[in-house]
Amino acid sequence: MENNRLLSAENIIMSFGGLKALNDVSISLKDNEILGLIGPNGSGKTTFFNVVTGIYAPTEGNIFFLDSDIAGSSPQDVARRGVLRTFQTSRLWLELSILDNLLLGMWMREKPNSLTAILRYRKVKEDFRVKAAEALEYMAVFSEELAGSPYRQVKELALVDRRRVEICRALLARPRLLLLDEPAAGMDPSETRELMRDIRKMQEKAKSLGVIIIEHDMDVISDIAERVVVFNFGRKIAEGTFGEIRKNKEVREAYLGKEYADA
Amino acid sequence: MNKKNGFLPALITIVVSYVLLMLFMGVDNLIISGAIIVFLVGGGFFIYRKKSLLDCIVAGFRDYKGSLLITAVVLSVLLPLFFLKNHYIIHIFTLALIYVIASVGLNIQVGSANMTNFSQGAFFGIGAYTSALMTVKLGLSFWIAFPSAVLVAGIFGFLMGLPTLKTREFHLSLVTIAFAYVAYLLILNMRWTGGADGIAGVPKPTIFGLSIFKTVRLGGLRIPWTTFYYYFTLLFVGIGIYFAWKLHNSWIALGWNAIREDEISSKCYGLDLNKIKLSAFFIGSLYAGAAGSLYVHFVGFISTESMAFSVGLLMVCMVILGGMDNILGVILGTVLLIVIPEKFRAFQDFRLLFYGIILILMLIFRPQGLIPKKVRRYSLSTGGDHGK
Amino acid sequence: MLEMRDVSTSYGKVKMLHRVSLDVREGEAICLLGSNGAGKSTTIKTILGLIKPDSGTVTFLGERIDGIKTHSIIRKGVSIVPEGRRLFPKMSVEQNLRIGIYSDMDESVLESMRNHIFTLFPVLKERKNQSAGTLSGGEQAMLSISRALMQRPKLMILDEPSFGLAPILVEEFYETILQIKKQGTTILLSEQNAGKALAIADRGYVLQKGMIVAEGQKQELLKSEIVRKAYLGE
Amino acid sequence: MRLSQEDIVLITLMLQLKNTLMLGLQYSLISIGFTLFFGMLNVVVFCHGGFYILATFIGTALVSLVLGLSGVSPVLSGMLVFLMLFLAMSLTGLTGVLVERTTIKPFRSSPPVMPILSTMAVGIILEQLLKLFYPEGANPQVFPQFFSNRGLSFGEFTISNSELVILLVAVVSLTLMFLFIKKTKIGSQVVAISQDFEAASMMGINVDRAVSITFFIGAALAAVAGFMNGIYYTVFRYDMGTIAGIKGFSGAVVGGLGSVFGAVIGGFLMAFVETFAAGYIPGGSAIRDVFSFLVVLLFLIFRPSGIIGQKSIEKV
Repeated sequence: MENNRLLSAENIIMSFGGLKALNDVSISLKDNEILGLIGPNGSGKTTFFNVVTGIYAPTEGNIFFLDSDIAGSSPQDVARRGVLRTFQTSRLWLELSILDNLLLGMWMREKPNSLTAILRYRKVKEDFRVKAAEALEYMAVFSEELAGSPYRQVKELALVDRRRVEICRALLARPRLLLLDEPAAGMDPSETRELMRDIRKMQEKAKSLGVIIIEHDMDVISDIAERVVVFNFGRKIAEGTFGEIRKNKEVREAYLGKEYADA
Repeated sequence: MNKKNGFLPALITIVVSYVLLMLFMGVDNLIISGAIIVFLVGGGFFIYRKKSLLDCIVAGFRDYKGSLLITAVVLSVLLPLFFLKNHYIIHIFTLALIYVIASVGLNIQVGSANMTNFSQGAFFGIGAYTSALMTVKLGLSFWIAFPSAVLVAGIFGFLMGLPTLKTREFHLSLVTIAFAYVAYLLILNMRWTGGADGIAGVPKPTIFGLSIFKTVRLGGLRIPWTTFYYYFTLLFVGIGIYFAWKLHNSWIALGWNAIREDEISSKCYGLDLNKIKLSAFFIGSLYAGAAGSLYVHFVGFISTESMAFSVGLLMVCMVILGGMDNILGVILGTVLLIVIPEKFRAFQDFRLLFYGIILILMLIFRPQGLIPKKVRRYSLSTGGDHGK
Repeated sequence: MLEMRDVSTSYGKVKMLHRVSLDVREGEAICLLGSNGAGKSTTIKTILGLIKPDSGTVTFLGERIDGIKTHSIIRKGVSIVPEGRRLFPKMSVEQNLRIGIYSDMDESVLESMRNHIFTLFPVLKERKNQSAGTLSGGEQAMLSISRALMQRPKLMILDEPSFGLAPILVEEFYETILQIKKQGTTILLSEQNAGKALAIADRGYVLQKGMIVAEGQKQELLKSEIVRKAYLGE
Repeated sequence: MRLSQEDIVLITLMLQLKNTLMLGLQYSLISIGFTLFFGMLNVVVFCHGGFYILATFIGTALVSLVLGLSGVSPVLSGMLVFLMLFLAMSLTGLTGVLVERTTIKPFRSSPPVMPILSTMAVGIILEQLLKLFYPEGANPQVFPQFFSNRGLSFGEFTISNSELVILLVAVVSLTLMFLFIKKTKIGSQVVAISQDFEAASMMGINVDRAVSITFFIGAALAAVAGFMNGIYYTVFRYDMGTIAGIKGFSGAVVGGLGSVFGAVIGGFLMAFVETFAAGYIPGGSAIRDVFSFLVVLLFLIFRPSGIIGQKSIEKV
């Protein structure tokens, strides 16, 4: 196996009953790479994320992350190894504040313990102060406004802002691999551009961070992804740079239909 | 904003409610008591409707925690002095304090972590029985029995937590209900627990070998022993709340909240769900054990009546009424649910009916409870404090 | 036939739709385009009465339908092929077909409708006693559309019908929709797959962030910047 | 006549089996309600035991009324008893509908803890109201005997007439319920709703009406169980509902929440454990519930989906 492989999913099959949501899918990712994952709705992209993050155990296949096989591990384990994700319909802790959500993102960097809370309260408080400052600093990269109102409950936020908080939360967990499930859904083009710029900025800052991004907006993909994988009907139908993908007939068909594929 | 004038309204709110509560308990006239209740409810509703005043009071509570806390402590300390002639009322307030400990513990599960536990009454009973058995049968001192009771209840809480790890919501509730019944039936049917007769003659605690819980006369003043037990309990309540408050502002409580809001998300951020759930069960049961032990040494007698399923249900009512995940609210809810029905003893039979109706009304009209949970605040070094 | 005027909806404190207006005229096929999260499903759920609008009106055949219950709306002649198909997995194909039938429908009409469907999709006839959950993806899609057809709708709404279908099946599926249109049923179609949808539609609307950002005849939309950009980055 | 040792063993066994049958039918009837309500709305109706005991009390009142009529022929009074049973079922069923409308529907989109608590509260209220309007209910009440004690005898083992009657009624109502679900239009709508609530309404099903009908049926079945309870135990108290409800819920969970057939199996399993623990374990009678709850715990740990239930895949 190559040394700079961050993730290598090999021949993944995920079936639900008779339905194969993923059919013999292999994807690999180098460190510091941004990979775009595209395909029509229901083509298995999110299922792939669920398999990698341990929510589903794959029916067949191996997933090597930093050289250890994580296929079938629990979500907690996978997260602790450094694989973090966002969700298609954002899954924040809704009744909690922006800041609480961000702090919880840093849970793994803590060793939370009820006894410390009682015996070393001062230390806990100080720790929270430091962590909160870091969290808000990260948040400010995505949105000054959100960082300026850390005590707003996330359930009051517009969907777009929730996505920002969610990405920020994932980054605060110091991931080695970040899986973004349609981070720009529901954003307008300028917001999307801004978000992609921020993600890139964060990636550079993190030094070693691989990103897989599911996105429908081709602008986003062409802009950010170095390599693109295309899914359709649970299979990988193409792989390459965006330029190559664009010319691929099968891909055009999947998106535009036969009639317009040649237009 | 309202920082300048927040203190006074908050202080007035506390003092007025306190005075009304004292009057309520002190007068021996059902009509006046009823009038006070109406006044309290009406006043509360008025404040609730008048947004600016409410905000002002809330801000006062937020910004002047220290001085208001001292006020509250002073008022609680003064409380028995109004009722030296009527030691029954002190008895009621002591009971209320004991239940406060149990419901603050239950709040960790029901309020913070959304684990609907109906068996807090059983843990209360386990604590009480442990303490009673150790002092009556083994002749040990309260100071050994109390910590043992706390720990035994905690261990049982932990054990009950184990089968709930794979379950949620109604399955979890079923586990707690089953546990409550099993504990009740076993204790009722075992010989060494006294069976249906219970255990009587549980001694009062002694301090350095001195029995301080005695009625004393100071000149013409007769101070009933309950007064001292009230203070004794108040001390434990103080410690319990202090710990609960520290926990509430720590990482672990954040973890409880996280599993309340979204378990899948929590898993994907590396939160150890088992550990977090078990800690909530363990710590909550410690509180129940402490309350049970204090109860049995106060009343001197324990039977399975005190740990029936309805006791656990009552404790859930206290948490809901006061406000889930808000310690202050839970204290308020508990005191109200213990104290108010006492005044209407003529309607003793309606007591459970009253609890049921209160619970339903709260769920429909104010599910967040009298005092809703607050967003956690941290001391921020940067100027990020302009949040609402 | 269907008219939405300045409809705004929200979920809790979060705005979902912002003053959406659209028209569907009798016999037309209209498509609703937009990426995930743009508000297509919310629009459809609002039409169906599953979400109550904060403001604005929805009328169907000249009658206001905002604020009335979903099942009454369906009975006025709207039927839906929901996103993800939403069959009743443990019921048989036959039962799935019959579930949306109301008692006031004539049994002989029903019978002929059923036969029509079985000639349209012979495979469903073969599997009529099999439970819906065991069908293949394509068969499920056929069943879902048949279930809506059984109600003999005046307006058929399809929410992302190509979801999870193999490309070849998508072609077939759209062929079917075209057939249904030709037989006189009005169609409202929500799709991400712009090209496919526009191929059979007369007109379309493009949603973004809960607002209509473009609308027009199919040719106009096909040429429009916003559509081409969003779907192939050209 | 002296009985041999073997005879005694056999008769005891027969007796336990009869007890299991009678109790199992009761629990099954209650469990079905839990499973139906849960299947449709994803809520556990904790006051279901309240419907059961309510029916026992209504039954007592009505049957006493009939027996109080003097000069009525036994045949007529027998028929009147059936009428009263029907009346008790209807009244309880209506209570079920009322409870759903007032305390479950408002929480349809709230977190699941809300309906748990609200139905728990309704349970308390029902129980307390019984106590209030029927003050003697605090003491054990005697269910009026409306049939002679004679019945079918197999040697020393007898099944009394009233037991036979109630057995018949229970089996008939179970069968009717199954037929209703399988054969009627509303029945299939109920099934559809329990598979996908929203999709059902999108298909034009009047979900509110179907929910009400289900609550009527569920509560009416609990009423049959409550009637059985009166006849079988002859003595009852106002607070017997809670534990019966919990048993019924346990049966539904053990059988697999959401499956009607599972509820019947679960109900019988609970009855079996309880009766045989009481009958064959020394000192087991007083703590027989401990054994049934242990069974529930074992299921929750090792097979939370129950006997019939399928593992659900969590949606992300």
